[in-house]
Amino acid sequence: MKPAYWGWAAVFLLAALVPIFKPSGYVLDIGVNVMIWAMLAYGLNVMLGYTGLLNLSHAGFFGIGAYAVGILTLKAGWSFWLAWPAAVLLCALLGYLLGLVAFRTKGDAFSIFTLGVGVIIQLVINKWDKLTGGNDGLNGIAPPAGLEAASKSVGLGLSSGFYYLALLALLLTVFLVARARGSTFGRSLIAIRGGEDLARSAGINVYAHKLRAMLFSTAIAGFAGGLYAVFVGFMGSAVTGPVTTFTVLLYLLVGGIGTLAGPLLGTGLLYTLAQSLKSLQDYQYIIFGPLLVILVMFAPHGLVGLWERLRARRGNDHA
Amino acid sequence: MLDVQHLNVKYGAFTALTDINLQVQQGEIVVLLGANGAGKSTLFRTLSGLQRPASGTATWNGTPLTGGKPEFNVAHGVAQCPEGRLLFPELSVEKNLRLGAYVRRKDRAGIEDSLGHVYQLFPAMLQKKNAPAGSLSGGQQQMVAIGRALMAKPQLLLLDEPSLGLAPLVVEQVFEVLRQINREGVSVLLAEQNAFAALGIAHRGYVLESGKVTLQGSQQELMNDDRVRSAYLGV
Amino acid sequence: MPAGGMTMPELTMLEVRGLGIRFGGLDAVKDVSASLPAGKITAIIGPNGAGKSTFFNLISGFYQPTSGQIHFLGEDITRLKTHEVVGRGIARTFQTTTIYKELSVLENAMIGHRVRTRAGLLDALLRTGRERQDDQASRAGAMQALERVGLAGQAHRLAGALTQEGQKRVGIAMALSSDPKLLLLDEPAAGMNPEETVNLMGLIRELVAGGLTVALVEHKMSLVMGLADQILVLHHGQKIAEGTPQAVSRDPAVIEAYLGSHAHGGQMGQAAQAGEAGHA
Amino acid sequence: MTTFLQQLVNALALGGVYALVALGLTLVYGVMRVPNFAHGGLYMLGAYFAYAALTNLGAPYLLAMLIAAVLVALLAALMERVIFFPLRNAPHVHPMIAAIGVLFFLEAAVQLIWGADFKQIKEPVEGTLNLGGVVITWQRLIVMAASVAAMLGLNFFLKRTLTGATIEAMSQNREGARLVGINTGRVGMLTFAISGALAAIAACLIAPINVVAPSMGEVMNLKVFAIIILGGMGSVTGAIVGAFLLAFAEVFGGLYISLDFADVIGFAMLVLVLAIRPQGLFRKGV
Amino acid sequence: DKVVQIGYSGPLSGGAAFYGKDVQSGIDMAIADLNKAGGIKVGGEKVTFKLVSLDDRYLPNETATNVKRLTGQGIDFIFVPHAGGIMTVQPMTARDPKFLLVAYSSDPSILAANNPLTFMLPPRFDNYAAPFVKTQMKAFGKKLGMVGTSSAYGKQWAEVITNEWKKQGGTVGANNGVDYGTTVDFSAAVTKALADKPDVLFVGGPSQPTALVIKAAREQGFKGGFIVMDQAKFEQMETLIPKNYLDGSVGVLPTKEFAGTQFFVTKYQGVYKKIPTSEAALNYMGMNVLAKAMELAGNTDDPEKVRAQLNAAAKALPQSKTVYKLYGVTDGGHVDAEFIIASVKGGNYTKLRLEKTFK
Ligand SMILES: Nc1ncnc2c1ncn2[C@@H]1O[C@H](COP(=O)(O)OP(=O)(O)OP(=O)(O)O)[C@@H](O)[C@H]1O
Ligand SMILES: Nc1ncnc2c1ncn2[C@@H]1O[C@H](COP(=O)(O)OP(=O)(O)OP(=O)(O)O)[C@@H](O)[C@H]1O
Ligand SMILES: [Mg+2]
Ligand SMILES: [Mg+2]
Repeated sequence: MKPAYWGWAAVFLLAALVPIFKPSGYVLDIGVNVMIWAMLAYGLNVMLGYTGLLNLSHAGFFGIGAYAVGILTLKAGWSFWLAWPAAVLLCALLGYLLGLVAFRTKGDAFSIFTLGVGVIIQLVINKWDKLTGGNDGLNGIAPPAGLEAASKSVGLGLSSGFYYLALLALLLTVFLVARARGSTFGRSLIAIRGGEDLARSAGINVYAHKLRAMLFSTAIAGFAGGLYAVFVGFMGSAVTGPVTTFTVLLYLLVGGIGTLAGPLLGTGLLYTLAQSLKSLQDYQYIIFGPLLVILVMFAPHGLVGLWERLRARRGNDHA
Repeated sequence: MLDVQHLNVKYGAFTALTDINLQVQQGEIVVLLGANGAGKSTLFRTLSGLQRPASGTATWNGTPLTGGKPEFNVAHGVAQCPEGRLLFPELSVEKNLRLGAYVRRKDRAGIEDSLGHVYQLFPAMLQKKNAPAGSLSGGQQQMVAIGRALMAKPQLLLLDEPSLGLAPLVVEQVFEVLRQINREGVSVLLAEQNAFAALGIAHRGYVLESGKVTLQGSQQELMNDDRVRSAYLGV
Repeated sequence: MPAGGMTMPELTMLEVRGLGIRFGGLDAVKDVSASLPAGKITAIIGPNGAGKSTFFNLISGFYQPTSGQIHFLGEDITRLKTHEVVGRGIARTFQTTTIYKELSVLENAMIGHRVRTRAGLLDALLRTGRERQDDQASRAGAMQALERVGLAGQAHRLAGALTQEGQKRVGIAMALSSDPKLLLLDEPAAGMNPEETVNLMGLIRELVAGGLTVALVEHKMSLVMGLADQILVLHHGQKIAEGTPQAVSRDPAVIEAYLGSHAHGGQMGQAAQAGEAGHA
Repeated sequence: MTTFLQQLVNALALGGVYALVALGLTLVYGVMRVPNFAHGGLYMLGAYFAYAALTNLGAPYLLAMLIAAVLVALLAALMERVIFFPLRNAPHVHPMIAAIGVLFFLEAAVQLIWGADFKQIKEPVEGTLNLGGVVITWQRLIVMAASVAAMLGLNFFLKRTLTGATIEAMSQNREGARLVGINTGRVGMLTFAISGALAAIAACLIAPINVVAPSMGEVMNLKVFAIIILGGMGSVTGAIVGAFLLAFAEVFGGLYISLDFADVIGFAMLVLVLAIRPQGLFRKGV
Repeated sequence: DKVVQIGYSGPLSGGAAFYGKDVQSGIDMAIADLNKAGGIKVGGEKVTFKLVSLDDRYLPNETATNVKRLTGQGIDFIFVPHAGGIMTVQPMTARDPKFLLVAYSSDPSILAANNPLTFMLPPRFDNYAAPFVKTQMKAFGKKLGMVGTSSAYGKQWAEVITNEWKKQGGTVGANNGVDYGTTVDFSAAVTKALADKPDVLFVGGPSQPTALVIKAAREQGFKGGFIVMDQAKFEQMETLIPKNYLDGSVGVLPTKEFAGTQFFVTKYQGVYKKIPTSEAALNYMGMNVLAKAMELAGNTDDPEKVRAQLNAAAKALPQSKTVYKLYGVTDGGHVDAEFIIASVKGGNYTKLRLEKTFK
């Protein structure tokens, strides 16, 4: 195994040990939140980090996935285990359809186009009372069938059950994203990021590749969303808008855009940081805002970039 | 007089120029020869103030050029037609040219005059004067870049491979113009791959190899140097 | 316009008829008909803004022509997308060197090979046999192309760290790794000194010897006269002359519009020598 | 019929509001391509500065506006120097995220100083104009007039003055601009200062017909960014047309379809226009 | 001595911060008062309080995270001021660790959940409908126009008023609700509502935008009456628009107009330099009732025991601590306090009689 794999194995193994120490519900809650938002960040990274396109409707697909799970389980009586993959498929399909139109635009226009789409998705969720519960949201989304029983059987609570479910989902996400990145397909995405015209003249079918990247990215968003809905047990439109996309973008940037560890690192750091600043109330954004600016300015390649630079410097010192 | 003394320039850990000593006298055309990656553009960027040297000095008539402020250097009579052209792609050709005269913006009549000269030199530009510079062909853009540098009416003109992408006929015209403005008293430092043509109009020249000056001399000396003949003149 | 006294029994690689494109009010290329014989080098020359690069852009599917047709090995490719054109076997380089500077030389070349592979997202996610084969093929194809341009030794360097000339070679390697039949080179020698130009000429000759057909745009008459089997002269978007180097360089219209004094002796004479030297 | 005319007037007034805010952003985003998401924050800050000048200093309205414009201009220039200038070579998302950080900071700071409660700025010119049943307040008329005046002024500045050209030049090629002798540092700060002043003036004019709240900038932000893209990057005329178009879509969409969906209709129009003309309305395809 | 921590999760930043801050100020002031008076005595021990506030930006998922954090810190009493958050965390009250949810929202569905550990402070808003409708229909006519805010709460209000108006024999125009938080100019919505020539307009959201809606309606020539949702406060609107614009409105009586609230009002103004609304007043009351219930239960960490004493505590407190006249706490955990609605005429408030109240 390459050393990078060892790192990942260690991280996931350590994470898997957490519930055994019976931490408070809050710690597990943070853990699950970090994992879900990190998954969303991985989805965004496929678009922004690998393909070079900023899709600002990303959280909309998170919302669609979450609402699909909520509605299918609450109103259609589906099992979560069926509703979840269905939500992923729905998001992939919708992402593909959006791409068909959105990829007519480029650069900033693409971002604003998808911003418009993101706003529309959120507003439609919010206004379509009959289906989505509108402003009231969907309440009482039940935990996945069997999750509580399974957790109990190994002497853990439901929170731990959610924790392991999220961990598995994250593991799968990282695994698939890593595979995509290292593939022939992934290299073509990088080419598109580096220069669309050049990629085209090198013979890459840019449009088709972008569509597939979009589909993959929105599928991941839906995957995260579906898990989120059952985890919180409530779904409201507030988290489905561009503000959430920007938040995740921030996680991504702080972690390191276009890197494999970046989304997880950035989400882990920023989410827990935001949590710990919360009790500062009025002062939280007085600190958080400038902190963002400083991070962007002094660690432009995110935590991963910072780490690599440090390592490179150490390497030089030794040499 | 342009006076470069013990100039060292680095990109990070990589040393691009080592201990460069070089002079251009008032009214002189000096050519800079060198293979790809020898450091010609680096020297030009340094003389324009786009790049700060690690050590050493460069002065124009006593004014230091190494302050890292290109606007200062232009204001003191040193203009460059840079590698990569650095045009304003969405502005019209004419606006690009007029901005070239930014440092003498008070001199309205003079600017119109220079504009006329540039259009005379490159009639193709007159036809294209309202087109965005980015829509021009490669060679046409090169013409705009040369024209823009001329618009500043510099005392020292730095030209980094001005003939790049120009049709042979136009190259001839450009060199003719250089000779002409030089006769009007403008000093010229010229980097050229087209060494034959460049040496044809130059008074003196330097050869740069891997960031060091390895040879210098008058036009005749260089023309007759075997190494120069084989490497740069293709003889 | 009939081919200026040329006999062409050879196979025709590419044929354009009545090709034209307008930008706003400007005919950048107008009513150009020409054919590129297989296995030969065709040079396209003309004043700045004559429409040479635009002509390449039309052939490679970058621009959609407003009139005319393009046939490649008998097939009409006029309306094909760029990637489809590359897929058929036409590759190109750009006038100003465009490569992926932040990627390695090898990766650049591998990107050029993408058009010959078929593995998609699903193959990537499931790591199918096709994915593994394609990955291998990309590497092999790319290395082969790098060897042809003499960059195999620098495969793992960052492309942006190479000299201008090295980067030009990367561009050519990228085009070559798509395994083309026809290669379009836009001012490949711009910014090169005579020595490097001679090397480039050698490279191009080798490629042609290996079965490739080449069309190139160039202002360096040394290279054009030393290499071209056939020359096409464009002026104001239109074809004004066509024929062998000797014929074209004596054409008064060409001399007046483009060559100036270079038509007789001067640099051209020497350059031709240089070209021969390189060949030997 | 009166309803229709009244809605027409409403749409014009709303368009004026959007246009005023968007014009300040046109310079830094449309021309300089800096995605300054803090623009909404500057706009908000302008309103609070004016509010403070009015209530704490007892300044007259116009003086309050001037004070706010100067203060915000200074702050914007400082922001350029400290944040955006160092990030000039970074990819787009970097300055964008930094700007969001600034926005967070400004909102929190304002809330800390002035509290979370809504504030109100009194209309400097009270009363309404009644045109045969169609009513418009004087303040809204002022907003409309100001937006058109600002557009003409800005267009003249950018297209006809040398300083305007230097801004465009710098945004397209910073090194090139320096090579012709433009002091890009000063031009950058100047551009931000003008943009900030425009934001503050917009806030002073609009605040009397709305409320002053820490989140007032956030509400505008997305819309004005959309407007600039809709009109076509770099086009001042485009920005103002985009603003009125969005206002018309919202008002008449609300009238004929459903008010509940007015925002959806606005953004749907944006998406539709971009799908058909990806480069925006007033920008030639490149 | 013992310090009991009280939790609070509400919007402290963003567009709804003003609301979360108002709620917080009431709890804060009650705790300050209690502590200054030497705290309470529980089992002979002196107990003081400390408020632990967390921002949730009005997002239910954030509320849930905050509640987990607060209970994790051993906090057993948590105030939440919005229906979405309340309903999301209601199921968590009974899980381990248990906590008492002090709910500040007048949404009746909070009570419908029959949660044994919910303590709901404000009166149910469906109480307002019948008297509001009756008064305005009689005074102005049978046609109602709708321009309320389109928040969850606003929509519920609109529904209740619409049904009641129809029940009493009136006609209701299309719902022209707009989001009071994000709408830049209300003119268009008002114009559309007025196109139906209504006699009465239903308006309401936060006070300031509501005032702007009323202003726009008056400027466009509307002469009828307003039904004002309880979120908007007359006492705040008065300061923003000409007082006569409010003539002919019905809404909740300003806190300062209630009998016996002067003490609270003066004190609040002294501390916070602004007019207290029912947000501050009811939460002030809620915190006092909670403290008293701990005293009566002789316990500060068992939410169930404290919950059992709420009714007795409410009855035991003087009005200086409850602001409003308080009758008790229902079995369902709902505060039973006096609440008064009023109509405005010539700048004066006329109290309206309530026939029946839901508890
Ligand atoms: N920004 C940079 N960072 C790192 N190295 C650089 C940078 N710019 C140039 N170099 C390196 O410095 C050396 C000199 O480059 P320079 O561009 O000055 O050469 P040149 O003589 O102008 O060559 P050419 O004929 O290709 O224009 C080269 O090895 C080049 O790779
Ligand atoms: N996208 C475009 N929009 C508008 N005009 C264009 C565009 N592309 C090219 N042109 C114009 O078409 C003409 C031909 O340009 P082209 O680049 O083909 O010239 P060229 O023959 O390659 O010249 P050079 O030798 O200078 O590279 C020029 O006048 C140019 O300004
Ligand atoms: Mg160079
Ligand atoms: Mg060309």
